[in-house]
Amino acid sequence: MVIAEDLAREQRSISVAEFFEKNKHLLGFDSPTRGIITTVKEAVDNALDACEEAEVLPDIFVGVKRVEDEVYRITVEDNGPGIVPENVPPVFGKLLYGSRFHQIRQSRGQQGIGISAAVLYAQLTTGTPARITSRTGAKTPAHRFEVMIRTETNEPEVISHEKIEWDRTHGTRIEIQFRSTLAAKKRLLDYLRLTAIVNPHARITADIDGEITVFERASDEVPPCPKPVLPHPHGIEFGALKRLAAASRGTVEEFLVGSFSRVGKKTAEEMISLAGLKPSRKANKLDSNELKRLLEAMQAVRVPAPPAQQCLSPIGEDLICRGLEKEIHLDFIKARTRPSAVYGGHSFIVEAAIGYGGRIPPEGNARILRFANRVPLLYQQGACAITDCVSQVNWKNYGLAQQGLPMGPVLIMVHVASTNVPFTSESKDAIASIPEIEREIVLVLQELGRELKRYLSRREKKKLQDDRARAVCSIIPEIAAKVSEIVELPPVDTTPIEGKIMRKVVAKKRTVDGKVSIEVNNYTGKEVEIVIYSLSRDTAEDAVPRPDFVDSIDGEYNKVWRCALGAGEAWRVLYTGTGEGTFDLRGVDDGMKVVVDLDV
Amino acid sequence: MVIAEDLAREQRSISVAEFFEKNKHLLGFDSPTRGIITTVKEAVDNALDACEEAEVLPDIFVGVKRVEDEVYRITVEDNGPGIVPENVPPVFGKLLYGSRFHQIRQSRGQQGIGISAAVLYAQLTTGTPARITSRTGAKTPAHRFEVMIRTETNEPEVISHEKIEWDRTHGTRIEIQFRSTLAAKKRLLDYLRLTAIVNPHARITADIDGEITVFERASDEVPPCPKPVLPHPHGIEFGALKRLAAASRGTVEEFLVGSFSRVGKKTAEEMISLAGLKPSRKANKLDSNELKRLLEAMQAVRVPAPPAQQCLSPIGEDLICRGLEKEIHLDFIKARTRPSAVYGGHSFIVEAAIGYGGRIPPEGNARILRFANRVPLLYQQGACAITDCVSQVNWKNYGLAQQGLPMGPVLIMVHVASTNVPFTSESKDAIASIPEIEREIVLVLQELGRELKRYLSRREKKKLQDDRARAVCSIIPEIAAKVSEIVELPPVDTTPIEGKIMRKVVAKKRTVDGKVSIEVNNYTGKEVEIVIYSLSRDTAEDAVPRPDFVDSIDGEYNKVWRCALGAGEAWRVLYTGTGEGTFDLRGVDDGMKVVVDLDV
Amino acid sequence: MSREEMDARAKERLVGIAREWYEQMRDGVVPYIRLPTRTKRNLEYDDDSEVWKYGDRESTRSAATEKSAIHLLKMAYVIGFLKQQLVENRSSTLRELYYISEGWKKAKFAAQDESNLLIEDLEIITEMQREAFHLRPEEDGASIFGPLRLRETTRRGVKEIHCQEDVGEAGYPIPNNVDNLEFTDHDAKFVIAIETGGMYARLMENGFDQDYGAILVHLKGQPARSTRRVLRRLNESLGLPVVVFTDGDPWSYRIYASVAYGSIKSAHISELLATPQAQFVGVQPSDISDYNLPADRLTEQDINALKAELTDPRFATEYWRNQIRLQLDMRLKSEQQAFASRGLDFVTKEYLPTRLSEMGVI
Amino acid sequence: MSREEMDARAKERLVGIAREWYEQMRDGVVPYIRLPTRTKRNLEYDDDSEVWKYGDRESTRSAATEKSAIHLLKMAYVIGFLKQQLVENRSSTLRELYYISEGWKKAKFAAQDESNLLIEDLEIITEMQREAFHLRPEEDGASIFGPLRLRETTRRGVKEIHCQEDVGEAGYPIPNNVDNLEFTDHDAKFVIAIETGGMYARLMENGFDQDYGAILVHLKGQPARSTRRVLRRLNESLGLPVVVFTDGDPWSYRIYASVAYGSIKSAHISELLATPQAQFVGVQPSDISDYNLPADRLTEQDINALKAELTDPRFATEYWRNQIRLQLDMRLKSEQQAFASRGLDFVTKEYLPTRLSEMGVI
Repeated sequence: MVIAEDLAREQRSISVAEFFEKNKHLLGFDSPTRGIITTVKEAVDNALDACEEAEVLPDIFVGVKRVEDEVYRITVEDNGPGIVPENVPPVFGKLLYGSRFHQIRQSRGQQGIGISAAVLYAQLTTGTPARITSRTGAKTPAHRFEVMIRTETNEPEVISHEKIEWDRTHGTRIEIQFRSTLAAKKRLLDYLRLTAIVNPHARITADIDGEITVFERASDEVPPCPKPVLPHPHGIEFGALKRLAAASRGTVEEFLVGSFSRVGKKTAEEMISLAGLKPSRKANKLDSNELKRLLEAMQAVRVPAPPAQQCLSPIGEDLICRGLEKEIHLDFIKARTRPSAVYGGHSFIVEAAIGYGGRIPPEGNARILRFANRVPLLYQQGACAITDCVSQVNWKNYGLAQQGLPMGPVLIMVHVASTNVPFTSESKDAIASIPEIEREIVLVLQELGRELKRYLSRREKKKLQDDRARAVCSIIPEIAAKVSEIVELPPVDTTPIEGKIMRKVVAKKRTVDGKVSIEVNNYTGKEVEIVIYSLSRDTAEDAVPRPDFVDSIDGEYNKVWRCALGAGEAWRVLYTGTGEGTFDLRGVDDGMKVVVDLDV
Repeated sequence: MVIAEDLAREQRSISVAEFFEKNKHLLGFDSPTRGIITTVKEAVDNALDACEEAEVLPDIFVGVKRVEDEVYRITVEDNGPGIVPENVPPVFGKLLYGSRFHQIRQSRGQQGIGISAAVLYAQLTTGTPARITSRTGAKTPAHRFEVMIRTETNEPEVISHEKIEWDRTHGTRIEIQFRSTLAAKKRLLDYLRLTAIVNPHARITADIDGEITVFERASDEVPPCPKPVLPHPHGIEFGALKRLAAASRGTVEEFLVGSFSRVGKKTAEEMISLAGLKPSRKANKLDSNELKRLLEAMQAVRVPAPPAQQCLSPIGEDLICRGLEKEIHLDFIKARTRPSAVYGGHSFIVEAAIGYGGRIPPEGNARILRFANRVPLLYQQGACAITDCVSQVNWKNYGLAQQGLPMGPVLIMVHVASTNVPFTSESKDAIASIPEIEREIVLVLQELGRELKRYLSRREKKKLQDDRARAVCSIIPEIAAKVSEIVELPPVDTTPIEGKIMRKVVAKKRTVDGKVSIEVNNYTGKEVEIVIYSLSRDTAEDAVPRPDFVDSIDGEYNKVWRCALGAGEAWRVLYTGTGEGTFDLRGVDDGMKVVVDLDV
Repeated sequence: MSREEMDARAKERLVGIAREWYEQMRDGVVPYIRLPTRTKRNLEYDDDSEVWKYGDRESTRSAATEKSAIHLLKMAYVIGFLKQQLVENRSSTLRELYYISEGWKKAKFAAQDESNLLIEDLEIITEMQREAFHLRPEEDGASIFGPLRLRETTRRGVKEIHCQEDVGEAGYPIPNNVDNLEFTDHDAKFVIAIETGGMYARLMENGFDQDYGAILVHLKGQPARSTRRVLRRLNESLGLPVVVFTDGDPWSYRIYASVAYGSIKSAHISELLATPQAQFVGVQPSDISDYNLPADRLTEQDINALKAELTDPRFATEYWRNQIRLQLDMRLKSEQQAFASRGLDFVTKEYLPTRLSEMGVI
Repeated sequence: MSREEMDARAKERLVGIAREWYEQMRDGVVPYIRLPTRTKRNLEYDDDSEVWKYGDRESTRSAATEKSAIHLLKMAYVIGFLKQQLVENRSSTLRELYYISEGWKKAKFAAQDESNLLIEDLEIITEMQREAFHLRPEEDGASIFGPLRLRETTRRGVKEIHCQEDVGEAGYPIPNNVDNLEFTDHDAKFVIAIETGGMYARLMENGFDQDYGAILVHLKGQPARSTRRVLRRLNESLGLPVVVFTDGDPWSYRIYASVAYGSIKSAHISELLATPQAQFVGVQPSDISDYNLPADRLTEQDINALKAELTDPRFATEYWRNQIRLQLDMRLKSEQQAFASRGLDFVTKEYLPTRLSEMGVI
């Protein structure tokens, strides 16, 4: 008993701030270098989310500046809606405080942890407060706060608060100081570039210790802000149902229709009767057993998938391509957005793109770009379901080398958008392996693989054809020369053969025994409309077919035939004559025709 | 402005229970199957910790019983010190409540999350409360509680509380109900077996749906309970220092000596003078700049490593071997406990063992057993620094095949004990890659690799020698036969040669021209003490050397010589005689000698 | 036919190919050539000549692809060279031809194989043998030992040679061009063609040729064209039975098949090269078990070769199918010298007399 | 020495080995045998005989290890067999020996190589050649064409043969056992040993033997022992200069070296096999550039072989070092028939006359 009481004296409550201070790595602050990237990421995520909610085209400034030896000041400023002064301290000075946690919709930040964790770690390494400037509109002044977090209680501590002049009419600016290094500068720029790719409506300006980089917009349309939806009956667990029911005031039917998405009166009745309940019962009076029956009934009844259109905001195939092409030079790019799907009651959409050639290094593994809810995933590529899916696809089928990952000048981009992205850890580096999501990723990659294969084989075929035709046209004349030498006859003309092989239109004129024949062969794959001119002293009065037009010039006759020749067709005219004069074919590009006068 | 206010209305605080309810996977409750294992693990961890603190030999019961279709009741009962009634509700009904979070010492549980998370997920899937029975001593009654967690506030809700009779004089029993399956039964037993291996002082009895398995103790000694220590000055960050200083009442010097481990008066003076402060200053009056200087000085001054002996409790080489041998049949086992080391101010000790042969499957990858603070790590083997270190070691140097991991009938066990084990996520499945820890793991594995190599090459050498000697002794007689046939002479005796090759003691007697010679060669690697007996009618009066003893029996003389023969040495006696009679050698095992009488 | 007539015909046929191309090109046709498909599936048994020949499957090589165009160009150059050689009454080896192509730029051969195949194409098209183009094969001729007298017309005059009396222990070496060979007399009952030198020497040492009136022919592995032509002529013009004695493995059965039925590569001249009456002595798979011969396990390649033989029309007899299946069951193969394990005389005193009298040869 | 004397000596020496082992075992010593180390590093130039022989490095094989014990057991069985063969006046091939070992249980050979090496060991120990044990080599003998008359004692009597007049176009084939050969007359100025059949035929067609009084010897690649012995005897007993004409690559230089200096494998009988006066004609690396011959790039193996030759005592002359270094610089190799790229007569009308007169041979 003494022991238990001794032990009891040690027991106490732990604040969530203490918890995360001790477990830095869980939120992505495991090293000072990484701390900078995580901080920028959290601030930029919030800025983009805020702009999206306010339907503003984001214009974001990111600054990283050394202030003393190993201390850097990180600044992120946006033109978003701003934050009302009362909310500034908790938003930045309290972990687990936010607007999106209880909402079912796609957003970048969700838990209300990220930015306040950055504030927490900044004060841990430098002891300085975070400085936040925010203005909610032209008619109100800007407010500047200095905020810290009381670790023991996870409550904000306002160090200072003043109203100031600010040239922005609305927006938020956060400045925090970090003990860190700039070793990850390249990675930071990569992160911003990738962010620009999946947020083509955003302009991001970075000033990394004086070096300015601007990522311009690829689109001027603000993407629609995802709207929160009610929970889907298939995604609810018993505890949550119990809680919802307890909070309800109405009947079971009203409760079902009012608290869940995709449940209408009819569906609700079906569920209630299946659960063996009276529709008139008050939901908050149901006991555990009744609730269990109701839950089972809710799972059993067919309900349409959640309204993904409303709560998700995929980037879209066109904007993905534009975003990628803006930042990376490519020979080929194709994007696909899959239909929305569901796992455990959560909607999600997978989008992906594949790029080939251009400036992608031709050696080594494919470059894989991973995104979740428009946020790039930079770390733990090996532990991510996306990487795993890329390896699962048999890329050899699609013309790529593969050793685990596909190889060669290939870029694979995958974006998972969901009301609840399942990360493997709170540092949000990698997507957990959820069969439903993996299935969608593999499917979209296979679709894109087929597109890539089509591109590669078109490219290959065209190259082969050109090579072959060129080679043949340089060899056949040599055969002709050698053969002519062996048979001891004059060299034979090979231009018609070349035309044939080069898939051209070949026109030949030959005169034998006072009969002129002109023959035109269309060896191309398309119909051509041609005009044949033969200028000579021959009148060609007996020509079959007759010329469409004959013009007499200084005793010579310009005979003109027109005809449409289908692919592979031949046309021929025969008339009495000497065969002298000139002869030509028009209506076809010079590169597409061969005209041979065997009488010359 | 309208927007910001709209948004502000949505802002609110999130309870940590809500956070973890939504992020199940972070704590290891991502699937119902896994939920059972995680729950058992958390409860057993607590039971072992409590017994250790109370210095009781743990006797733990684990029960998993199906109560209805997909619902299982999990029971874990221990003989620990029990929990005082006032503390039962928060310990089981509040996340982030515990005794060990603020203590710097090795313990299994630390965050005060595990068991209450189990209660949270149980109520989420079945809506039923957890039932806890606890008694703190023979003189007090047992208390039984039914507890739930109010998710919105993360506060315990006591459903019922009664005093009851209980046959245990002290201990705790928790029963919770889970919607789950028993698919992971094997894994659960594996977990318990592994737990038994690293807690050789514990008895664990498992009743999985009626099937009883008992893991007996390998040791009756209670390991010493690690004692909390003060933070080490090299492991402190600015924010924490600021907080500690603010809470201090004394001078800087008193503060340093009293709040940090390994800081004596002299060390404190050195730090204060390096920081340019007056020793008489009150610690809570230091400003940020002064604290920064102090922190730098604390890092600069040499301070001994933290007192690992006190706060850590490694298993020890002997008990590791006993624990492993008890559960797994092995031909070879070797364990190593490294000296304690430090990362970021946290003490840690790496222990490891390597086993070979026995019942380990001879094909495939080595079996890797990972432990942290005496807790087995079951999931995410691929993401764990231990696995990574095992792959880093070049096992080919030590006689094992290797494809990433070593291959063959090998078992590798690694235990990391620390005041703060750096897990990659809160589900505590994998150790993060910390260079200091990885270095120690690689070193200990290399040490063990060398031991393994010694064992393998000894084994190989012995096998080769035996093979060779056996083969030679079966071939030489054939050579002798063939050669004798070719030269057309009587077959030659080859037993002496065999003795030589088999590394035996060879004694030969041969009589030529009335002189008997006995020659003994010690072809073994060791000194032997031998006795030579020659019983014949020869008196051997002129023997050189003279017999040590001659016995006359019925007209025959038994001549006895004794001598010590070093490895490779020969002994010889010569005397006049006929060479008839018998002859023998004693003092050497029959298997180690060859006696050849060439006169017979 | 006189040498001059033969040369004139060869020249005419070669130039004929070029003439055809000339006309094709003059008519605006991409030049091409048609050849029988040279695969196992296009082998057909010709009842008249009792040999396997190419069937009706043909493939066309048209200069419409780079590869085929280059092939035709090379053929044109070779035709030009051979025409010249015939005019000048010179000769050369295939290897020399290969080196001569050095100066032909695009028409240069990349490897010896290529020029060999091209010459075979020309043989097929012209229905003449390469010797008619004055091309000397470089293959090793085999040796003959036995009661046979022959007359060879050489560049240095006509030689009369008896293959026991006028030769050393190595026997009479068969020249490359057997058109210059004439058999004048013999005292033999049959011809035995032997795969390995060791067995050839064993039969000679043991006096097998004398005891049984045998002409020993050492094939030296896969027999050269000249050796196969000699065997055919010994069979045809002297009316001597021919038997073939090889190792007991799939590759050796192919040696027998090339003697008896002709090879796929030379199916166009099977009538000249093949000896349809030739019989297989052994080593038969059944000998391996009957005589308990030392044997090696079949390799993967051996097994595949045996399986291929099961689909080869030349092995489509009950005898061969049984033997091959037996071997596939046993998974063993033996060499002919493996008979030595039963004593050095076993093969000449026991095995061959028994086997040859079973076969009705002696 | 008469055949009977030779046989008696061979038997005595073989049994002598067994006798030594018998005595070793009788004395309680694990039986062993000493042999010179058969590596390049243990080759030494012998001033008296002007050939390369094994030096003083020796290795001991003692039955103290399983491998060596088995080796000695096999050797004992082989000695027993050879003794028997000599007593019965029989002979056999190495391959037959290999099959005969079938019945020897533990002493059975695992592969032909093993029995070959063992026979070489016995040659070294007894200082006699395998022919003395009545072992017939199975290697292909080479051919001779030229103004040479010889007498061969065969099992079927004594034959007199002139190597231009009494032979066909394939020439006279060298028998396995050249002890039975005697040169009776000749009208030659020198002997030219040629690596490839194509070049041998080219020289014959172009009448090189007649024009220059040359005996043509076709080596057929790496020359057999019998061929090397014939070359040595042509040089020694007839006093004819011997020149060697091969391809221009490292493997061909080894052919020359084995003719001139003996090979590592047979250094124990270099005195009988090597022709120290033999000179190398070509293809020299310098010929490749001087005549702009068609050439192939050296492979990795070629380069390694050339580098090995730079450390080979047999190539330790300034001439060879320069040529090999030149070749390593050029990274090219050519075949002898590559001369055909300059016309079919170039080699006999230009290259050889120039080169041979430079060398002082004609």
